[in-house]
Amino acid sequence: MSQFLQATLYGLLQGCIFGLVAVGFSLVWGVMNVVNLAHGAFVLSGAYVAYELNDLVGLDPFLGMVPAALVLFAAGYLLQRGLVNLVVNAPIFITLLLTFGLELLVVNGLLLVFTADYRSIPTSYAADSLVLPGDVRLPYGRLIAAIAAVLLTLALSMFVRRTRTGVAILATGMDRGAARLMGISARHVYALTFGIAAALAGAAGAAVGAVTTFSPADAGRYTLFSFIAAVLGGLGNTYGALLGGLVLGLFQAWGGQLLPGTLVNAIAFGVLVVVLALRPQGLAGRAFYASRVEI
Amino acid sequence: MNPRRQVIGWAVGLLVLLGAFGLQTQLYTGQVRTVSTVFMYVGLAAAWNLIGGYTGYACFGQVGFFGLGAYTTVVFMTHLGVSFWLTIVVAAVVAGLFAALVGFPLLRLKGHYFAVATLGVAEGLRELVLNTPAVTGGGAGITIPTVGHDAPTPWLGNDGFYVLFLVLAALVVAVGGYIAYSKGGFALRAIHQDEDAAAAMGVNTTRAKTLAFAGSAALTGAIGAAYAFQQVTIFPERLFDVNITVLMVVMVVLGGSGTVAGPVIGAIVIAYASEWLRQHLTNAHTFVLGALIIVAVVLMPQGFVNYARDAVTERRWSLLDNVRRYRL
Amino acid sequence: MSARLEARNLSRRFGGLLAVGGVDLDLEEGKLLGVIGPNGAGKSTLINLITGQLKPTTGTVHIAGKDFTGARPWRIAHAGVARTFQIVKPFRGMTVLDNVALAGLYGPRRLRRPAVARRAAVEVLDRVGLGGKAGLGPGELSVADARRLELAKALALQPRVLLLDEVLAGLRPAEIAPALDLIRALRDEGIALLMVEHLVHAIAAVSDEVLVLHHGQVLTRGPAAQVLADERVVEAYLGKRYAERIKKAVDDDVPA
Amino acid sequence: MRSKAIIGIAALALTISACGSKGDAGSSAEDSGTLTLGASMSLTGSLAREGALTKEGYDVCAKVVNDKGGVPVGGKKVKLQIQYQDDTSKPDTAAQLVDQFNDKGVKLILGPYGSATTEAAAAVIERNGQVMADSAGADDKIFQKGYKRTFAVLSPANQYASVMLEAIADLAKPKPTTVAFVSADDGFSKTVTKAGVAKAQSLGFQVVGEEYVPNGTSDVSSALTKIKGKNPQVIVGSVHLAEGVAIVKQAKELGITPQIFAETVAPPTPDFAKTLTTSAEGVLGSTQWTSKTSGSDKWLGSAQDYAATFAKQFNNREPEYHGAEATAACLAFVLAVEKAGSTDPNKVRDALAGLDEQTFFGPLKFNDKGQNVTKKMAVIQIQGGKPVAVWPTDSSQASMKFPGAGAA
Repeated sequence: MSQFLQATLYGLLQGCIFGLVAVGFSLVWGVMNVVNLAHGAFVLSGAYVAYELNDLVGLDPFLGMVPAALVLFAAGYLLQRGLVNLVVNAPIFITLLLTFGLELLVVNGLLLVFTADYRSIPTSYAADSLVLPGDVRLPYGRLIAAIAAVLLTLALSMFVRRTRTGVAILATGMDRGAARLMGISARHVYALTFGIAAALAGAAGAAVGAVTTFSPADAGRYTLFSFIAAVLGGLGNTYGALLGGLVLGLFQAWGGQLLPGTLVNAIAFGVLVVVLALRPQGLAGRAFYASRVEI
Repeated sequence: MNPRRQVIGWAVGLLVLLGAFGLQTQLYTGQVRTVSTVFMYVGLAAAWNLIGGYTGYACFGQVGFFGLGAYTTVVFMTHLGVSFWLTIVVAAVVAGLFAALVGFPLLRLKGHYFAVATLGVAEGLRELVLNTPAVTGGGAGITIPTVGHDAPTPWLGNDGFYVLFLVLAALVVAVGGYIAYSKGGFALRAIHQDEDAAAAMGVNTTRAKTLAFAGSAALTGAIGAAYAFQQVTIFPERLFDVNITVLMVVMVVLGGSGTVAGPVIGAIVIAYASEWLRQHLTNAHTFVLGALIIVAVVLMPQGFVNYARDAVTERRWSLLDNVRRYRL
Repeated sequence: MSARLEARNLSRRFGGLLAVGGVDLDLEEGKLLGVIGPNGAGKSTLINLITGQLKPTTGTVHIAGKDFTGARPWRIAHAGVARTFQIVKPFRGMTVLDNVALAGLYGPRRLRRPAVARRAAVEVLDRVGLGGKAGLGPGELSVADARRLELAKALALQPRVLLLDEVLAGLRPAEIAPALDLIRALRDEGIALLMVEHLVHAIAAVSDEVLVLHHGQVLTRGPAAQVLADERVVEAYLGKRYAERIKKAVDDDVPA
Repeated sequence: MRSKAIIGIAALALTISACGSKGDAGSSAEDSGTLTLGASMSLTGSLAREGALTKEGYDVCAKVVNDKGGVPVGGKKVKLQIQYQDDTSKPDTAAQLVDQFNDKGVKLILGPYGSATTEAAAAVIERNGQVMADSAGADDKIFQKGYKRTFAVLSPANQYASVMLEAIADLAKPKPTTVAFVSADDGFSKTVTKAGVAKAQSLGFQVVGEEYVPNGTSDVSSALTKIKGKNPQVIVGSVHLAEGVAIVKQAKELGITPQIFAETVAPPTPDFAKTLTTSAEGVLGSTQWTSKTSGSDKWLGSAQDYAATFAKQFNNREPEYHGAEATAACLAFVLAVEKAGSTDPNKVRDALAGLDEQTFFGPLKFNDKGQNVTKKMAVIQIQGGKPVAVWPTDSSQASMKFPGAGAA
């Protein structure tokens, strides 16, 4: 029995990490209707920022989440202002291709700068575990990352609902034209949104860097999991990605126990397709976002 | 599109076909193989154009049909000893039927959701192949017997595959050309521009979309089958690699989505550019390719053919007003 | 002779909202049913229910006696029922001519070759006054021309039933009269018409019967003159307080 | 109007045909000054890390040979030059590159990284009449196809896990009884696991679990959770880098403490000890080469000399077997060309087939299938953050600490 409990708890922690990685992706897709294929590359960039800080000044990766977020926020803001804004009105292929080009650029840039070594940000405590009865273990590293995921998602939903800028972001997301009539500079708000999403990705990268190993080739995998978590959870609200991540983590954990281990990814994609076919707006998403059709 | 232009279109298409055949005599084996890959991508891009370009449904799982066609052929040739020429047809049928089946729930989705759902299907197919090693060899790969008595069809050789991929590409472009000017093309373009209005005017949108999706998948499956036979040994990671789909999309969009010549030009230019970059910038070729895609997408979102047509008809040469059109 | 199109107890619920509740209507050959009601009364939803854009929650739709309840839009188009959209929905990438030609190819006539369909489309364009603009793109049309294109696309289906959703909206006063003449001509050709409009005088001019929708329900129905004078209709449109002021004003200067 | 666009492609297609003319034959290997070896290497993509390590090995060989005046061919000394092309870790691109080398007259090919790419390249080598010295494609499947022109300097896949089990059976006191296997699901790892399970049973171990994980994953928690209940004393991982690190890291997280971990490919690499720091202590790794491997040759001297040469060239970093096996493959060509006295591919092929030399990498002797079966693998253990040779005992640097895991 404890084996199943261990898998479930570990699955929940893994799910939180998926949620943490996906929340930025879901924000950009929800507000700007842009699918950012370079999201995984942003996550990795955050991991490398935290790695360098740890290497140079010995900063703990979980503390490194803040500088990683700041660096990525700046990068995200500039990228949106200078580049993504140029195509935000274009059909979806164009935004998909632009972000795909961005992914190639960032991943291979990381490869040229940091080589392809497998890295992990060393911490003294990350691999130790909190021992629960029945020898069920909660590794500290993943626990902190999970808590960070929940806190960041809460902070984002507070920000979006309570603060002026946050409301501006939501409003621009729903109807850009109307928002501009209210004196909101859509360019700035979009750049802010992309910056925040990149910052969240950066923070997630720092946490992931502490918990597992990473190398430039992993970018695609993080983008794919963000896809699944964002769609599962549904767009239009900030906790969708976290919810989607948890469901994905659980499915993979239970699937891993009941079925041969190699089927783990197959389960993730199976769940994705089924949810999309039956309930396109996802578990907690708003139909408005799913029905939005672009020319 | 008046008939006179159609005739010119077909004539020029034939000219290009003959030019390509002539090209073969000029090339080394390495170049023959590279140009065969260009033809493969011309065929894949033109096939994707049917569902992505004409109908406007951005299928991000096209490599799923490519891999499905490939594995169908390999399984039939390896386990049942069926001749390649039969299995390529079976591969097309299997891919087409699978698309129709999957299309039933997925073609109701639109935009990003359709893209993500089809991506999920392709990734799911790869996992399926990975987990059925008895039939497909799984992660260890599977090899078609191409030498000795139990080889159902002898290996065609680089020149043989050059011709095979050229014929397949010509077939797909011809199908695309035929549809563009036919009644079907009308319906697909109407669906792309306003599906509800098309339905209200009598277009059976479900049937039209499913046919376009299945047709595109079948042609992609056939090309996948040819690729598998050329490779002799195939692996799931490569046959279901999402980059193949994205490369198709890049080629169609930058060539000119929804046109006949667009995918052809896009495929030739992009395949040639990435090959040239890989040879000359061994370390940074993907990096530069990424930058090129970004610049091309921003400056020429409507694609080369559409840009050329607008430039000639309306004298609008400047790329900047392309940018202005989509800028926030 | 039964009506060309019979809708019985048609209703549609979006979650808690009852957009259309229990509407009955008949469209007869050569007759025009005007439908009016304040914004959000469910007029467009009613048309969408009839033409299959939306599936009705309850109720039935019969066309020429056969059941088409919940049928897909193209089957209803093939049964000879055409419609225009309140917000014009042209095919932007095609020429005006091709927009209309599509109906020939996929409408009841099912023509095989695009060239034939294009020739047929020219007549329809002339009829609605877009003859000279066949080669233009829909984006280059004025508001009025865009409405005419919408009408042309519907007429090209050679419908026996035609549902017009605010086809006069945005027309300048000078353009309304010819449009009404065209609608009268269609009615006299025997087409069964339903017209949703806010222009009360246009409704009065061409309607054989008028139906008033309010909050998805039928408020009242009957000849135009009687319905338009009914205070409940005025109240529905302009609200209670204003209705009383109108009533007081009318009572003062018009003797009993 | 559309026709104008189509006329455009016709012109484009014809210009392509013009510039692809046969005229530009590349520098053929025959021209006097240099002996060119072609190498399709994964510089980008999923195998970029292993590709970089392999490239270092090739570079050391070129530098050493050229510092000593070059390769003696029929009395003359020719400069050794290696041409690299990036196959982006994709088998079909590797096959295409080998064809392109063939066009440029480069007939002697150094193997790419990984069994899948090597298998694809081997098929093309056979067709073009080229010769390949395979440095990193160990899967036995490659050598069951009747290929005559591919020679693998490294020991075959079936030894990777078996050699570690032999070391444990030989040195571990008290001898553990239960073994669990965690394997990636690619061809190479499956061959290693199959042979490992057979060897474990023949050595009297009880195999309590055999779990498979997706190739290249960094999350093996579900497989580990399943075998936790059976508390195996030995966990054998037939994996690559990502899974290798994940097994040790997540085992610690899940509180799984076997007496020892034994993994293929990952432990000898510098990344392993660097990322796992303390938890890497005591982990066994099978390796093709250690600085204690017996045998020497006139180019690179003994294993010790090779280690010094490598450290000098790569700011005194310890070499590990990926680099060594690459240098050995290049060395095999150098020896074969010298023996054949010509760079003609068929003569070089025959020289390679008949090669029987002691080198810094151990014996180079190929059976009729092209495998170097006489060369034994060795076992290292991470001690003090460094891979140290522990088996076979006659060429070991230190004794094996048992139990390994948790001992630190």
